[in-house]
Amino acid sequence: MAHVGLTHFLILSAILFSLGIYAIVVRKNAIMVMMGIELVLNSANINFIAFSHFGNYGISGQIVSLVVIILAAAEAAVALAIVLNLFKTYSHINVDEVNKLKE
Amino acid sequence: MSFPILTLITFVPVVGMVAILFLKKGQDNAVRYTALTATAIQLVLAIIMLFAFDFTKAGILDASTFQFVEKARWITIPNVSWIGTIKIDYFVGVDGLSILMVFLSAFVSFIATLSSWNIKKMVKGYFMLFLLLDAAMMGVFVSLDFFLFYVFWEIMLLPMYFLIGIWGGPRKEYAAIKFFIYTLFGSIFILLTMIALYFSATETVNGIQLHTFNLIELTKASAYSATGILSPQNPNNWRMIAYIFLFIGFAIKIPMFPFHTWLPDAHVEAPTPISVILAGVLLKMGTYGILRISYPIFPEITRELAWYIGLFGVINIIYGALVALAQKDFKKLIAYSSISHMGYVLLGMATLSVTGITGAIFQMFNHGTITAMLFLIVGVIYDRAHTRGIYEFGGLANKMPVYTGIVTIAFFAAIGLPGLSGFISESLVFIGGFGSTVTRTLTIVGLLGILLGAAYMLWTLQRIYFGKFNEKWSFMEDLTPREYLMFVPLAIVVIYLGVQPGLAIDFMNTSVKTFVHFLNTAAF
Amino acid sequence: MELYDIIFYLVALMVVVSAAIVVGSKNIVRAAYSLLFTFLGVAGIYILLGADFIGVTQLMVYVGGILILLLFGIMLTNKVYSVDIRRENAYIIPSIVIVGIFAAFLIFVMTETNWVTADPTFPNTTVFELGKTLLVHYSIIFEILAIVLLIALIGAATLARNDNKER
Amino acid sequence: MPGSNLITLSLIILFLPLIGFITVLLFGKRFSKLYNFEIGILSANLLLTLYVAYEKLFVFANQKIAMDATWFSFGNIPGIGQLNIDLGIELTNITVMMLFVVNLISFLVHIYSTEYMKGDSRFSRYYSYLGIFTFSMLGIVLTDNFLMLYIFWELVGLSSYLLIGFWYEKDSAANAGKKAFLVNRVGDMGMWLGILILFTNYHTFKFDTIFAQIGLGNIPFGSEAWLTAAGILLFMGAVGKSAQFPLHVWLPDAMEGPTPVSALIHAATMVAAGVYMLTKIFVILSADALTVIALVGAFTSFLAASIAITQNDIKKVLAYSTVSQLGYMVMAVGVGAYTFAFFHLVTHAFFKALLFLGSGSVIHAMHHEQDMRQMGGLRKKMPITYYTFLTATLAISGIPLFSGFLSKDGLLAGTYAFGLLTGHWTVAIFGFVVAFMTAFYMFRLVIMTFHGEPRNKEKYDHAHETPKAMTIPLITLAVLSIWIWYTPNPFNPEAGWFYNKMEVKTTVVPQDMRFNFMKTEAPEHETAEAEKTTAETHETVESEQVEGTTRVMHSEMYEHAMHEAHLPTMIWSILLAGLGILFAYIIYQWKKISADELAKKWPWLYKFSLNKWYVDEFYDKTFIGGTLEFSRWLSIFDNKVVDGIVNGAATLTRGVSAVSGWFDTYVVDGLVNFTAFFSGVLGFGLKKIQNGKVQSYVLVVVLSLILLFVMFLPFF
Repeated sequence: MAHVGLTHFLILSAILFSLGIYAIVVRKNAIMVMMGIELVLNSANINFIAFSHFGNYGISGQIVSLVVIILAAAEAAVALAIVLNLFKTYSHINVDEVNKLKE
Repeated sequence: MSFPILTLITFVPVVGMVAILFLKKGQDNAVRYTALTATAIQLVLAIIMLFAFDFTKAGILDASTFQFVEKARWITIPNVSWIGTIKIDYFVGVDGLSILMVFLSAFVSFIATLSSWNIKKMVKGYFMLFLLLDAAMMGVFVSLDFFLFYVFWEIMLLPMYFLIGIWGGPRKEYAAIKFFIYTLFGSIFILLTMIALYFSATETVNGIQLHTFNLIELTKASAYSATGILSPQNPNNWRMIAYIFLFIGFAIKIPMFPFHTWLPDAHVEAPTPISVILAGVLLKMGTYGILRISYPIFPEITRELAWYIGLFGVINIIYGALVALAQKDFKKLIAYSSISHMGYVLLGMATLSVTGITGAIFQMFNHGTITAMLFLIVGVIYDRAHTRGIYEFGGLANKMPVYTGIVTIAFFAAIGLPGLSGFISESLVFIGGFGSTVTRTLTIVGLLGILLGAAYMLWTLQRIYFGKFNEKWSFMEDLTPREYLMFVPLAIVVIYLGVQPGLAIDFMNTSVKTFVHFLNTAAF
Repeated sequence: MELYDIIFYLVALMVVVSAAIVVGSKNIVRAAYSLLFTFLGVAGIYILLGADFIGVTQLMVYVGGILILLLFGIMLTNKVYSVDIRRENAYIIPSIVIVGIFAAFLIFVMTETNWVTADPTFPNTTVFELGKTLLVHYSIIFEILAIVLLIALIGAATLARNDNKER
Repeated sequence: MPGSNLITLSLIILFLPLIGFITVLLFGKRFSKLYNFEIGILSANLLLTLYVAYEKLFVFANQKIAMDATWFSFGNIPGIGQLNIDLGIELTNITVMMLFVVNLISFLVHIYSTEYMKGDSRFSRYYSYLGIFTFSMLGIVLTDNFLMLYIFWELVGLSSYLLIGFWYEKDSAANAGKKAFLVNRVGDMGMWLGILILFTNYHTFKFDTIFAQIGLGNIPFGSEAWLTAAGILLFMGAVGKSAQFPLHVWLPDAMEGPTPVSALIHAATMVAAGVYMLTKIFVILSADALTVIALVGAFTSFLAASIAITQNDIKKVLAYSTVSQLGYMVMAVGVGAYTFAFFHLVTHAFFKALLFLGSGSVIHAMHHEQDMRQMGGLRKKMPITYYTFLTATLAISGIPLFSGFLSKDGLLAGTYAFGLLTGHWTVAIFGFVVAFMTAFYMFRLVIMTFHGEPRNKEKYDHAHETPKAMTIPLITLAVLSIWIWYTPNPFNPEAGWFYNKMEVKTTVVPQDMRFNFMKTEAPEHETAEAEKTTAETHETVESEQVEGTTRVMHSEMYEHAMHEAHLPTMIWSILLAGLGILFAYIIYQWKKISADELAKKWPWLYKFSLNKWYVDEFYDKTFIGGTLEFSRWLSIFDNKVVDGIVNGAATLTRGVSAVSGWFDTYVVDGLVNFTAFFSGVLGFGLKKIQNGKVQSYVLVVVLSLILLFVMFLPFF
């Protein structure tokens, strides 16, 4: 086994990404979907930082990931508010059954 | 050309339709009476035609012996680049083959209008479409120009589609679309043959040779140019293929096994009056088309394929009866019995003998009246009970004695009991069929039909009208005066033609004899 | 094998396992708690990558903020605490297959690509560098982020408020 | 024109009942007494018939009176010539005799029914049905062509259907009516085919023209097989209508109808129509066809008689007895003794109608109890019914001094002579065995019903002699069952006027297709003339000399054999009938031994025999036991196999139709639906992708990414 390098981190982020996607696709519960999104965001962050670390690009990657973290926080806040409203309207938060716009 | 009675009889319903168009929305009764008036005028005109009809004129092959002929140039497009001049005539006339059909469609339309009285949904639209259908049917039976025939044939599809699709039962959309597509499928074959015939044959008008749709000209071997695709001199089998195409087109309408599956669905879903029209008139258009178009234009192919036509006739008889025996839905049973009865028509046509073809045409007429009665009978209990399951009834005879009496007449007419019209036509078909060496074996097999027919009819009679009375239906009333008015004329015709069949046979006798002679001798 | 490697593998294992639990757990609360470990592990990864500030931020924002928010969401939206939430869509099998294939491709690409890398450097602290870069080079982004965050918070508050608009 | 008024009168006789039918059917509900109109019509008919019969038999004795009218015409068809479909009637001696029989019995049944059907909710309907039956039966009798024969043949089928199912609330009655109609249709199919063969060859339906053509050697399609086939197919009609094996199954069931109807239709007239038709077409039956007919008749008579022995329902016994006697007549036609077949038809009509009306009287008195085991001892309560019933029983058993003896003896002599001439003794043996069985079961019936002690005291106490409207018809018929009306010499039917009034017809089939005793040296010349006269007659009356006035049946050889057969037949038949009666008395009257052990021994026969079987010690146990076992076996055979074939055929047909229905729905229809289904699936699948769920969109994005990967894969 080689020395831990860029590839290892990338693989980790790939796994995390896939798991996140899986959660987004499969779960019905809106909060679970959100968790999947967080996983995806995290895996992206890992990528940014890993590249910036191994690519010797200085600090820029970290800044991007910082932005992502902040946006994630904002996203989580808004999304949870939406989920709460959904719950008020439907008394459940199953995303596949929320299809009023379709009809 | 004197009084344009055929134009009148064809377009009176259209006039009625326009009149209805100008009525206000709420005036349902006015709409109904307008439609009734239109069909009544049509019926009166048809009866006048019957009286004015000359028995000695044959028609069929000779334009001069057609009666009530009207002929006018309809569409003329001069000098189309590679086709030449296109000429389509408005050419109508009646002979022994069609006179009974004209009367039948006027008669059945009138009865169907009466039975439409309790259509409550979109009355105006219903009767407008109904009258359009009526006009188109009449047009098919009087056209002597292939193009005109085809136009009427297609026009008829449209109102039928809506009448089933809007006023039908639970699966109306399915039935309507099935009917429409199936028939349209057949029409394509007819269209192909029509165009092929058009380019193969010519007619001399004012000294100029023009391609023609004229059905009478097309029966003449001399009309075909040697190079035409359907020319008798063409060594290829194109004429055979064209014949089969045409036959398939008409067979779907008959409907002939294995093209019959649209019929039960359409019947079951259609409202009662539309079933009456469908079984009473529309099915006849298939066999009429074969007699009017396929037979005289391709007599040599007809002779060659007669056995197969008879074979399909017998299959229809036996198959329809067997399937009918297994039905639990009253209307479906009647629908299959129609298939069985149309088999007799095919068998009769296949004999190419005077008795057989007379029997076939007479059977067309009788089936029209008898099946109209049968569907009205189904309509009566469906109106009251809103179900058609054979097993759900029982013992209605005591509750509705007059109705049961009518049912007995209609059922026994369908079985072919002597004294009622069905017997004569079936017997003539059998006489003709056995007399012809081509169809002798087929006829022997076909005889099974009279046994099977009796079996399913009597069994149905027993299940619905005899046995223990089901208290569930104790609210059911006997016939209303309007229903009397529907049944009594039909019953009178059925009984009268059973006792005095000569009345109907005289109308077609001259024509049929000429026709049969031509079919058996024409050298193409 | 160096200590660095060992730590990486341990942390990576924790991340993957806990993330898998998040994804596959029947119980939403358990999923949320597993997510905590995922976030912790990711923070560890950041630190391993020499991004100590980001790691700490990750801990604070994710673990301290988002996760708590999520837990609030769970508490507020599930009538019964331990309700069985495993009510997936019908296409779980195709999803596993597709995502599996996707992951395989992803890993394949990651491993096969010939990345241009330099020797990594480990600065003592990144906070100073970050602060400087943020306020010098990316100041507009910084401001915009602040506004976005503000708007998001106000919006979230407005949305989540138990309003009686229809009075 | 001689006899033209007879034709007019015959037409009036024919159409009066039709008028009665229509009137009573349409207005019967409004005027409850209208049935009297129908009865009036029948009495008028009877009087007219008496006049016509007298005129025909004694004034125009040897002339045939006929009339034809064109029903409809096809005009002159090339290749065939003038094709007219004619209807017509003819009066021969046999015709008027039959006319009289039908009208008389119909009249008596009308009278009888006023009392029997009293209080029925559809009383008027009943009379209108009787009217249409009489009309159609008279049509069969009077016709001179096959088409009209077939038409009225079907119409009696209809009226029989209506009357059997008269109490249609009962499922058994409705079923029986349907069964009767359908079983008859099977026979009619064959008959119609036979008619088609003849029409195809001769382009006419008229009897005389067809017979004349065949007499000229112009046989159908020039083939002997076709002639034989035509004969057998026409016979199929008789098999159906006269309830011959294998189509006899409907007749016992037909007893579901009212009893007077059974008397009129299912005993005396309609079922005899088959035999009547056979006497009409006898001249074109070839030796092969006749052999078939004889065997079928013999077998039927035997089958039915052996079943009748085990029945307990009084009407069932009579029904099987009717089948059996009809088998006799058919058999007699088959062996060439068709005059005696007709003779027996007439005598049987009277005494069998009497038996049914008598049983109706009993049933009426016992309040619709039909089980003989509930009867007994009615002799004292119902003397008139008893003595008339006994007369009829003696007649059917073939006891001298009664009418049945004359005809039965004659036809048995016919079978005997047939045996002498051809060496085929099977038919004769069947005939004699059945004679014995007939006597046996008829006396069993009489004894169980009228003799002994009453078994059901309660019902017995309520029983009483029936009113005059019912007893007068019984007495009339009983009087007609005495020999004196037919011949002065009770031992020689040929000495009487009745036998001598029947026309003797000579067969017209080619010589080499005849039995040897029917062969004649000189070909008939009269036939050519006959053909000419029947060619084109519109509304005219014609009369002609009936052929063969010498009264020699078939040939001198046959006459000789008949004389030779006369004495042994008489001795044997009296002996056998006496033996049958003796058996019945021994078993049922004197009750020597109980048959309970037998019933226990064969429990599977138990339901047929129940516990009324008695065995006489003095007689051979095996003989009785063998007969019983055989009869039980035949009863099962009848129930399971013969009836089972009919039922099985129905089931099979239903099965086949279910299968073809399935085929229709799933295969034929399925092909059509598949096209629509395919495009539907396509649309459905595409629709699923656009479902508005973000999650599936994500999945699609992932999928697309995978595709992208795949596309770029070659660059790795």
